[in-house]
Amino acid sequence: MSSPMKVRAQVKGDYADIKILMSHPMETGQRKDPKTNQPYPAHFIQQFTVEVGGKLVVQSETGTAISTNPVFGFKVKGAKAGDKVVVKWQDNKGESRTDEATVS
Amino acid sequence: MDILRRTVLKGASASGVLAAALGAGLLKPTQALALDWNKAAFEAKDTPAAMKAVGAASAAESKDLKLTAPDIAENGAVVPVDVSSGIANTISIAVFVDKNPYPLAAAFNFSNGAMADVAVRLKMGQTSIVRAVAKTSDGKFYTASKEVKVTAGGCGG
Amino acid sequence: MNKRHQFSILAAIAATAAIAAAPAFADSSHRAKAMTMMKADFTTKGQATADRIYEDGLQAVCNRSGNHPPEKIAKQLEGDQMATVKYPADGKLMGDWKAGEKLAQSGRGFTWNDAPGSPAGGNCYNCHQIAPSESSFGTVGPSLFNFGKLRGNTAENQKYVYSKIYNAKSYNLCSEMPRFGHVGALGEKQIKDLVALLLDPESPVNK
Amino acid sequence: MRQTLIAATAIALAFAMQPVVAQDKPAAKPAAKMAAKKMAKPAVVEEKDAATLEFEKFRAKMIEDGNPAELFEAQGEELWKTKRGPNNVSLAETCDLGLGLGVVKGTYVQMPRYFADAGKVMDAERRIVWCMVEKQGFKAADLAKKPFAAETYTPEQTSLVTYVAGLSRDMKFAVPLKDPHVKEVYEIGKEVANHRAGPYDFSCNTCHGVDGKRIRMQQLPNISSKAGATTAVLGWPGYRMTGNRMLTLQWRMGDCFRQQRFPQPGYASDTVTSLLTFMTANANGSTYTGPGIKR
Repeated sequence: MSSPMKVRAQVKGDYADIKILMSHPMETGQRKDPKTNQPYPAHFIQQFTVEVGGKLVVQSETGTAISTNPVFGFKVKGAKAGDKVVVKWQDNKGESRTDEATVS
Repeated sequence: MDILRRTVLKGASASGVLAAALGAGLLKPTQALALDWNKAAFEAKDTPAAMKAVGAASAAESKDLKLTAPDIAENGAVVPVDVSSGIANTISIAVFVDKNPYPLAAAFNFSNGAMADVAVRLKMGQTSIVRAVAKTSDGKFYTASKEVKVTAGGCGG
Repeated sequence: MNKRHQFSILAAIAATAAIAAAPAFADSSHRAKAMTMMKADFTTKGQATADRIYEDGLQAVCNRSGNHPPEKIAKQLEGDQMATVKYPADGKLMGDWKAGEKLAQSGRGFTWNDAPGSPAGGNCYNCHQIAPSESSFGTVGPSLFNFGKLRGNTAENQKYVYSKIYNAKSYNLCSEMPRFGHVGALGEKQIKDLVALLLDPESPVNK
Repeated sequence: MRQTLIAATAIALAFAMQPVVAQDKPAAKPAAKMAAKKMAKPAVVEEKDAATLEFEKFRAKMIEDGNPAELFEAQGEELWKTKRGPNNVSLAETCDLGLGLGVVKGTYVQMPRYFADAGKVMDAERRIVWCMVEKQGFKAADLAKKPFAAETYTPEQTSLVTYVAGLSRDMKFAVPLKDPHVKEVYEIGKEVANHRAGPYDFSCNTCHGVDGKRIRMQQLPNISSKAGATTAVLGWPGYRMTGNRMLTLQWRMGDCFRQQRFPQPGYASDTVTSLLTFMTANANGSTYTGPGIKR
């Protein structure tokens, strides 16, 4: 199964800096296995959302050009220490994952 | 999603509606992701077609849309790109790599205090223009771009 | 193996023995321990056989002199190395610079994950600036940009470049540059192509 | 034979004196050589600096924004604290990393060090593997079978090293060189770095023995200097962008030997430990910045 994400959220002045590390192969479907010459099947995150304090702040759709083990950074105004950050992703195989962190 | 001319949920066109629904506990977490991935945009083979598929066929160059990326990427598999919009009421940002087989890399919608400022890491097969497109709440599109060189590597690290 | 080459190895082995016994080398015990350790720790993988960690005569001399053997000895041994250079039978030293450029780009060859017998690359850009179109070049060796333009495409220079690539140690005993021809990494045609890359007036190196 | 003896004697005698500086001896005229240098040198230096600075700047940014290595740190922490192996014990309760049982913080920057229970100088990864074998009961041969990460596989010891290393972030390297065991291994490591052999006559020092050189665009740290050794050991264990793998210094040493056209060094062997002792001790006093990101 998928490994946990790592979510960091820190108040910096009037906004919270949110960094998200996801554990995912982000396979493009174009790379070939050198042994069989067959392409590795595409396997990549297509969508994710970020909620802070119960409110949706970012929605995203992603393609195969996002690097393996994706890293994203966002800034959210009005978020305060203690707010819960929830990140969810879903990939093209229908797998999904949800992880949480707290704004510090 | 706005920039992808998508609705997050059937019948709920604005992200605020979704947020409200989530806040009210009407949706299970997985449902928030139950939208269609914009296949047409992500499988478009050149940037004009991909931009068209996200509804951004005509976008004006803007200095207030800042795209930060290395002049030379140390590794094309991981190219850090920041996009930050100083254009008022920016609600969405999309990122394209012109020379990738599928140029559209990602699109983001911002709401509830999220600033139009995103950091991503991209795969680039070769030296190419990296392009950002921003959409404002009144439906206008702006663009900024930068060339990133992708070079042959050495042995170490 | 020709006589002179044989001589150089013998000389080096004898020299090695003499040095090992010389008290002037205070760190020889660490060196000896390092050798014993490496012999125990390295194993064959792919074409990289375990015996590769043993020195040949030239390596032994360079290793024991901090790469600075006494000049007189260096000269003599350089002469032995020069004698290993085999020039093409047809006397032509210039090949195809385009093939040379391709070869210069490749850093493959002789590692444990290169297929045994697969052609080795020239490894040139790893260490040298060459054609201006390639901006990703190393600086371990000197820049070779405009090499032919500055030095001239003379018969003498063709011979110099050919022999330098064939066996760099014939000019500088403990040079960092491999002995590409001598160890069989590059064949006659390939070295000719590299000579052309550096000296052909049509090569981008000299534009 | 007479000639052989003369040569040998001459070398032996000369070695007792000051070494003669070997000069490059080009066949071309010196004037032409100087012209060539004038043409090309400034451009080389300038470009190297620009590219290197650019890489460093964006690497620093990537570490700041989020290094995928952190994903492996988290996995390593769980492995460290969980009872595992045939003996069903955790490393947290059984593995002494040199500062006492239960202490992880600050241990990475003080290895390699001498471990009396093993009678060996060991680097961090070797020590962890030793503990997995001796304390948890895993089989050494199993751990050495696939010791380095592939694209879809990360060995447990890799995540463990990454976790241990993360807990020495912002601390200074302090390999205990005063310990005669460590000093001895350091001196041996210095000789390993010097040893030229193989089809290309390469040693570690061919690429890493002087300052300011580059292979392609990659800067080559001089591992004999403090600054160079620091560059060489910083950022390990590292998340390699090529192949998206978490890799350790054990892997790095092996891959250097591969490119040196050497045979394969044993995993967690004395040879690798000696080199790591030499390099890390040369970096003593510099601050370790934690698991890094690599090309």
